[in-house]
Amino acid sequence: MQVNEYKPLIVAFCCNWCSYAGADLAGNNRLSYPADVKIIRVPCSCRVNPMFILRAFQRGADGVIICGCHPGDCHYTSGNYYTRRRMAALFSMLDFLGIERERTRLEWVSAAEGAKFAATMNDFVETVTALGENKRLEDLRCKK
Amino acid sequence: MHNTEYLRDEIIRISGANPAKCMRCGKCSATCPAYDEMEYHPHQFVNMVECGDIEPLLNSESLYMCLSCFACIERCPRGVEPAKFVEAVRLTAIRQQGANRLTADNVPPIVDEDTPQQLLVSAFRKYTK
Amino acid sequence: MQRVGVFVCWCGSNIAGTVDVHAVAEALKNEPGVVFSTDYQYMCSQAGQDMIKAAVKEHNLTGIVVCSCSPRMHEATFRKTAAAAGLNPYMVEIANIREQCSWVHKDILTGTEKAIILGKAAVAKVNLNAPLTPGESPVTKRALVIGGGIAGIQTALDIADAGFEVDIVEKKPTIGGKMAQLDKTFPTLDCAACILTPKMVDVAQNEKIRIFSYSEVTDVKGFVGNFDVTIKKNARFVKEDICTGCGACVEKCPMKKIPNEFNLGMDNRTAIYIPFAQAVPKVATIDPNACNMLKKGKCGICAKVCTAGAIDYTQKDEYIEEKYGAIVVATGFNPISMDKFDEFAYSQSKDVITSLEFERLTNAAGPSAGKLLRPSDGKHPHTIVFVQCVGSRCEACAEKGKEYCSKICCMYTAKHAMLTRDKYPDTEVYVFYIDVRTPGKNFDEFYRRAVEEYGVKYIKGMVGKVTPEGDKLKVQASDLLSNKQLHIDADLVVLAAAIEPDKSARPLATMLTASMDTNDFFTEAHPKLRPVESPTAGVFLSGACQGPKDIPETVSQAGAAASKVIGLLAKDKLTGNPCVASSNELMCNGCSSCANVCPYGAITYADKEFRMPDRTTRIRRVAEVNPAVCQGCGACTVACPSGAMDLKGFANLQIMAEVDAICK
Amino acid sequence: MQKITRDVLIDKASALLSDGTVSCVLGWKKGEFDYDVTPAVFTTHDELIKDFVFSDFCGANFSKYLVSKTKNIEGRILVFLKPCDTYSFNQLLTEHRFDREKVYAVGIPCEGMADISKVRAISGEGIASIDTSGDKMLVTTLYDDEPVEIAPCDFLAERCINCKSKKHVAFDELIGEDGDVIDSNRFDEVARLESLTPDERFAFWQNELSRCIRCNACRDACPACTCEKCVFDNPASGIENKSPANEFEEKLFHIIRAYHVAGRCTDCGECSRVCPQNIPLHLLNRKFIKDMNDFYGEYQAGAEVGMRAPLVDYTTEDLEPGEVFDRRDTDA
Repeated sequence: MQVNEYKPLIVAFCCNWCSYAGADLAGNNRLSYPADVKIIRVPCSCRVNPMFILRAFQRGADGVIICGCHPGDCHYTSGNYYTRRRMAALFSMLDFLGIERERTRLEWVSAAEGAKFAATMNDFVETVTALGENKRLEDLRCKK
Repeated sequence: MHNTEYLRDEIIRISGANPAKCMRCGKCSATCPAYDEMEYHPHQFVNMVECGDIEPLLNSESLYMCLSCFACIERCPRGVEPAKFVEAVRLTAIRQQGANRLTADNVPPIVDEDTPQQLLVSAFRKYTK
Repeated sequence: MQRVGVFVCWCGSNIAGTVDVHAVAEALKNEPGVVFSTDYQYMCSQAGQDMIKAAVKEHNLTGIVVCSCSPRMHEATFRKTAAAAGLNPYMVEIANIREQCSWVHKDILTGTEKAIILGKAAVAKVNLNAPLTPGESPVTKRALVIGGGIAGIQTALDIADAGFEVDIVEKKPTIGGKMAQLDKTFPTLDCAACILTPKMVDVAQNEKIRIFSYSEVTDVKGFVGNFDVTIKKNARFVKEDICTGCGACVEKCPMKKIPNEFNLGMDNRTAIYIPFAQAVPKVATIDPNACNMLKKGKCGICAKVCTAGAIDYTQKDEYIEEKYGAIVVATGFNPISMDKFDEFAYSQSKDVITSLEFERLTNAAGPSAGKLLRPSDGKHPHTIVFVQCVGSRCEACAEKGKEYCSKICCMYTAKHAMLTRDKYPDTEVYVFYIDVRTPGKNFDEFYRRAVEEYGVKYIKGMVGKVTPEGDKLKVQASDLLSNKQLHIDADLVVLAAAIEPDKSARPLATMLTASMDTNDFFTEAHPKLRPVESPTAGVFLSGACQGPKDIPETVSQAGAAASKVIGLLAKDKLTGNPCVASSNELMCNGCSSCANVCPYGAITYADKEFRMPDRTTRIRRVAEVNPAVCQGCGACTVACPSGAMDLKGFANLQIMAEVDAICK
Repeated sequence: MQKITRDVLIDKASALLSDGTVSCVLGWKKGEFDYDVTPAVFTTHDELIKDFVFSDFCGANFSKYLVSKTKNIEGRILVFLKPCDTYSFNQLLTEHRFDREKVYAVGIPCEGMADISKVRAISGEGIASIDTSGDKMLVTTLYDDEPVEIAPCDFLAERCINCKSKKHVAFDELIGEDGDVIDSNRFDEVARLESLTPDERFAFWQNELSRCIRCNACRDACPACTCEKCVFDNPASGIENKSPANEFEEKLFHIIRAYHVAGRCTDCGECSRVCPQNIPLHLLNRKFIKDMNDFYGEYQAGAEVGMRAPLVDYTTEDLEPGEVFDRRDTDA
């Protein structure tokens, strides 16, 4: 019998205008998702530097998800299009290095999609939980 | 019911065209040189395929009245390609057993010395499986 | 290190119900930099805010963390509180422990644990916050309107009415645009000239408005409030200030066979010309491609007959540089070319015309003096076929037509059909339509009148083919409702050609760094909530350059754009968002990656001199961000390989500190 | 064996020096051994005669040197560019990294350069001299009397076996004939790795990257890594890192480095050439190039000046990151 149930650590980068508002809406509607998800607010998904993602993995995150406005709806007109290219390239590279591709995700969540936000987070947490601890991109010095 | 849907999907698959793109402008029928010969006109073809109403088309003489001139394809503003549906239904019809529209025996009575060879070849291609 | 105060809000039971607020306040006391930590029922209340102000004074706080509801709710409130306490408002960070914690988690242990982590992240961030001051820039109190059609005219008049100076740049010799070419306007049928020309005169007489006709914008630099614009005034070879518009030169000019563009080539004009009687400015212009004097140096008749001495064959293009605070784009539309629609025989028969040509044919000032006569033989047409949606809603033939609905054609075709039946009851009028779209005040009633009172034959179906045969046009079409193919012998076929943005719009958009859609219509800053602004600050949209529009819509959008411009020009200074990008020039490579991704054109480059460690100097190209233009998205920060570019308020180190705090 | 000789290049350089077209020459200088050739600046004919060499070991891509060497010089600098170097040359011009007016570029043909580790693997240690005979290489070691003969297919560097182009995309003057862009198999190894399981890929890279000693040779030789200050040397970047303390940092450095040059890397292969640990670093860059070609259409960095790299561009119809994997899975 397992005493300590494994809880993944998920870092979510949410753009201020759509996805962060979507997360707020999930809250307003009391749509629950696991507390393992911790949100960092960024002005636009295009603010997310690959360095931040690697940093999160280094410090012990088990999954990183980036959420932005739907393509075409970016508050800054084109930021999420750059995000899409950058993340496609970066995620593909991480996969190339043998790091589980399910640990990274990019999702478009609008300010009206509270339900989608909660569902996405539930699904992502479930996926990462199934994978278990991040071993391939960890820094043992940062482990508790 | 099942057969209706199956037929519809088959026609769409064979034709490679999408009837949902049609905006009912009727330019295909307006432009069709064989209009008067046809029981079902090009725009009806598109609509009937979309509705899965394939049986009447399969049994209609219209299939063989289409000249395959592709004027409807050329002029359709939405890229629906009505002639491809006609073609797909015709293929479905003649592929049924014993449904060849033209056999070698049919040829001598309808041919004369001015008939170009190419016509016969393309007729066979079009009306025979 | 900051001296941070942490304020945990209960939000009544909204937070305190699922989060142990005391435990959160206690736990955060141990975070680096935290010198004070407390909780309170309602932080956003006056009492709560007073508590924060008092704590700032008492504990000499330099940073504030409020653990409360979403920053989208009360960040502004707490920033004001901080400012009132004498702190920089940007020294406040919010940990969202309501929407993203207490409201989505049910268990008090998990909720508290997460709230503490979110609080730690906010503390870690605020430790790296720096006071930010929004940049200020002055506003040049003058607006530029590009395009002198009804959109540009209305915008200019409204801005001038508010007391600001406006310049209109129009590439044609006169303002007026497409509306000047129209005959009557739907649905009221008042004559276009009767309502437009007084406005044109108003523009000419308004002291606040300058008209640069026969001119174009060639360069735009600067940013909102401070645009530097170069306007090229094309040489018209007539001194504008001297010419009285008497028309003596036009009368005597021997070059009389130049296709008249105002009448769409359906009649001729002279080499020196005034486009139409009510032109503004009413000044002659010499067409350099047609004038013998300019081409061969022979003639000079106009100079001889001009009593005012306004003719100047040596006039050169002139470049004018002017400063503006706001720019309104009103570049309008054109009907698309019909050359590629062979099935309608437009290029084969003179009697197949576009709707705009039909307008000229029925206009009293048109080539046939308002009599509806066939262009080929001048005979009265008895059967007229109108074809709708020619090139509109055309998805398959992108090289021929446009995917969108041109919006205005249904109504003007109803107008044409009705007027024809009204004036010439002996004509048979057919309208072939796919759908009749008449949403608009009194629009559908108008269309129904055409059918019910005037007997216009509306037929659901498209025309497939038009074949000129003898003096007839054989029209082959389908009638979808009666499932028949029709063959009509028509005398005149009128094509409702799709409309497209003017060709000058694309290069202009590049100059303005204003975005466009794939159809070359300008994109609005928000499709619903900011429909008359471009995403580029200080650039506004008026009329059909933003999408197909009829006259009432154009005029209302023109007014809306004007009110936005007035709102901008009424300010003495513009205050920006201080959370903008900035580049560390010591690390900048000058590689242009950042400028490539900037949606606002906020980044420029300058060659700067740097002192090197070996005491030599070196000139390097480095990026400079204009804080007045930057909107703070951060796209550039990731594109920058050297990390020279960073975003204030969301700096690399701040976000990484948050990551570290969350992952600790 | 190179078709073009040292003498031809010296004659060209001396002529351009004497007629004042250029004030100095960026060339290869012989080192202690025949194979350790280093880049150097020459200013006179005598210096050229004394030290200038041109051999199968002149692999160094000079484009990067122009960033520093064009500063503070009078007149122009002569640079010899092999076809692959010209791509880097253009890419650096695209990024405004040096002044084109300061450079006189002479394109020279290239028959492919040697990889000393391949040579050494055949000849053994203690190489005393290297000569050529026809297209073969004759290697004499301290321990053998007879020279070892090595064929080009055995000594050519990987990047030269999979040469992507013999065409010069930038030059002021060309010596010899220009070649063509080559349909190479350079992505085969990337494709092979992609076809492995994630576990196998992880093991592969774990093994390769764990050898990294963070000598920074890859970064220092890379013509795309010309940052005024590297993020890894900058305490304010948040990822300052001078030496890899553990597996994570080995990966971090190489992922970030590859990402930073993605879209700007011309695939010149300098990173792998200079790596003392023989880590196939070029595979990381090629992975990005291959992906971007697959996702956004063919793109060769440096093919023309002023091109916009895929990562600073977009279309509204781009693939989603998830679709990238779906597509690859269905292809496989």
